[in-house]
Amino acid sequence: MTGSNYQSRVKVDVVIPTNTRFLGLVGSIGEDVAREIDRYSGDREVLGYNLNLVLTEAMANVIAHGSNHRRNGGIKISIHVQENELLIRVKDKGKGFDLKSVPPPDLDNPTGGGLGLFFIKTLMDNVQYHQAKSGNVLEMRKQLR
Amino acid sequence: MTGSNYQSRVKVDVVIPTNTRFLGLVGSIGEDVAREIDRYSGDREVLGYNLNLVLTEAMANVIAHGSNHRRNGGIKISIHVQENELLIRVKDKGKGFDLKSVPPPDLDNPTGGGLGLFFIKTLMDNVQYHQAKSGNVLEMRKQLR
Amino acid sequence: MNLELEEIKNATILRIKEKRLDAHNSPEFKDRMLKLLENGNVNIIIEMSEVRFVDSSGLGVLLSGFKNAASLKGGLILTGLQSQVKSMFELTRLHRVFKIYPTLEEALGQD
Amino acid sequence: MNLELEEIKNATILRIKEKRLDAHNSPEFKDRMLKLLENGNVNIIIEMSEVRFVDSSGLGVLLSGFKNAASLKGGLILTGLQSQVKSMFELTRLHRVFKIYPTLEEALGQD
Ligand SMILES: Nc1ncnc2c1ncn2[C@@H]1O[C@H](COP(=O)(O)OP(=O)(O)O)[C@@H](O)[C@H]1O
Ligand SMILES: Nc1ncnc2c1ncn2[C@@H]1O[C@H](COP(=O)(O)OP(=O)(O)O)[C@@H](O)[C@H]1O
Repeated sequence: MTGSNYQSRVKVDVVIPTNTRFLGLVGSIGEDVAREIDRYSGDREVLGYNLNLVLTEAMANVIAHGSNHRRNGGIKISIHVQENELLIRVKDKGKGFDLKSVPPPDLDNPTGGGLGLFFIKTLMDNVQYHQAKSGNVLEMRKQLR
Repeated sequence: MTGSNYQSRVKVDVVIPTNTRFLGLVGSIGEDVAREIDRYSGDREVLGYNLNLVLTEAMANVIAHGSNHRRNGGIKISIHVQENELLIRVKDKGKGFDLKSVPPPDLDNPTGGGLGLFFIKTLMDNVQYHQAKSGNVLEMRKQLR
Repeated sequence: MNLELEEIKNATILRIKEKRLDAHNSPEFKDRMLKLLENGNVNIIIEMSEVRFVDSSGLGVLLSGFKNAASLKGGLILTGLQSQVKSMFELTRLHRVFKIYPTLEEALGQD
Repeated sequence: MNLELEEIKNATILRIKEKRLDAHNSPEFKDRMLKLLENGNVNIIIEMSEVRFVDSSGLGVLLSGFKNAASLKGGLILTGLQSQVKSMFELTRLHRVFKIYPTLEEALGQD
């Protein structure tokens, strides 16, 4: 880890109540971060929209499927701009699910459902979901180049 | 702490490199947070500008006066929307200073200097600076009503 | 949710005066569209030039409005999509389902 | 830093094409103003309608430009301040130091 690499790292951790009212706030923060990433060769406005979208979809899924109403400590989101990669983590305390077994939506016969994970998988380079007793986490990575 | 109070809390922690390039990012995050505060009777755009400003001034002071170049871990900022109050913390690892002994600027004979802490003290309701071996922290509070 | 309604000859224009159409406001948007359809306004033109951002639930609600209007022998068309919003329709291929016109004027000309 | 220069009769218009004038770009802004003054352009009109945000270092640099221009028997005037930016001048009472005109047209009329 050299000084100059270190210099370009940004980390944002957010906790919001388990409420759709705050989706826009975290989405906007994602857009702000995208605008500041200096070493991205693509369109920064498009990257901003896409981060806004994957953050929104991941949080909406936590609210719809991943909440534990007895033990509600809000939603934890982290956005980490590393050397060559952007890492977004969204935690949940629900019963979890198997990311790999969720079928892709049938885009030729659209029902309007199942598009959230489709966007996340399409717009990010690597998506993993880790389950643990202490909590689950959706990890979404995007290469920066 | 009742459920409904709890529901409205938002916390954002940011780490940026010790570089003025990132002032705008954190300022924008402050504006985003201000727009989402539901229980604020004043003008939310004005609050947004003011949070942007006090964050910018505090970070610029860390870069100018509060950095330790041997042990540079970036600048840590936290924005905490609590029940009745907004709390902003900006940490530094410099030699610290005595907030109370900084004289107010002479606005009748302006030199352009000393306006940063003037803005911070004028726009926030309560400002404290705590020094410790482990690091110093500037705490700025604003009542929400 | 801020929506503006305008009745014109043979159609109702529904203007979305929000920057986002997402999981927060799409349930209310769905209700408002259902009420319109129930009241016999089955030809709906959605004007969304102020909308900067649409998520999957927003797309889902627009699709269900489209299907409901069609089942009542009506129609639902979209106008004023910002370019990034349009990309979401292309990515999901929903641009092949909806009739999409750049502006309200063009939509009215074609209606 | 994005600045646009225009020479007109008896003055130089300096347009700040940035959303922020802060500790990040104000040192460069100061240098550019000093160069202008050194080259004999001592009457400067700063047009800042695109500037959404000014911090204490931005105010400080504008003040030093004003003082330097005055010491060279010139002048520095400001136009196009957004309302929140104007508030910063009022809070620091710097609005009593600078000549501030709402628009460039008005500044030119008064020049
Ligand atoms: N955080 C989560 N916890 C539990 N289940 C989840 C979570 N995220 C997604 N899922 C599951 O994956 C499915 C597909 O999610 P998604 O593509 O976002 O579409 P939708 O939410 O519209 O069904 C959901 O229906 C749900 O069963
Ligand atoms: N984080 C800090 N660490 C050490 N000194 C500080 C810090 N913040 C402010 N100061 C001191 O307070 C003084 C006044 O700060 P400020 O009002 O922002 O104006 P300026 O930075 O233009 O001098 C500074 O000159 C500096 O001596």
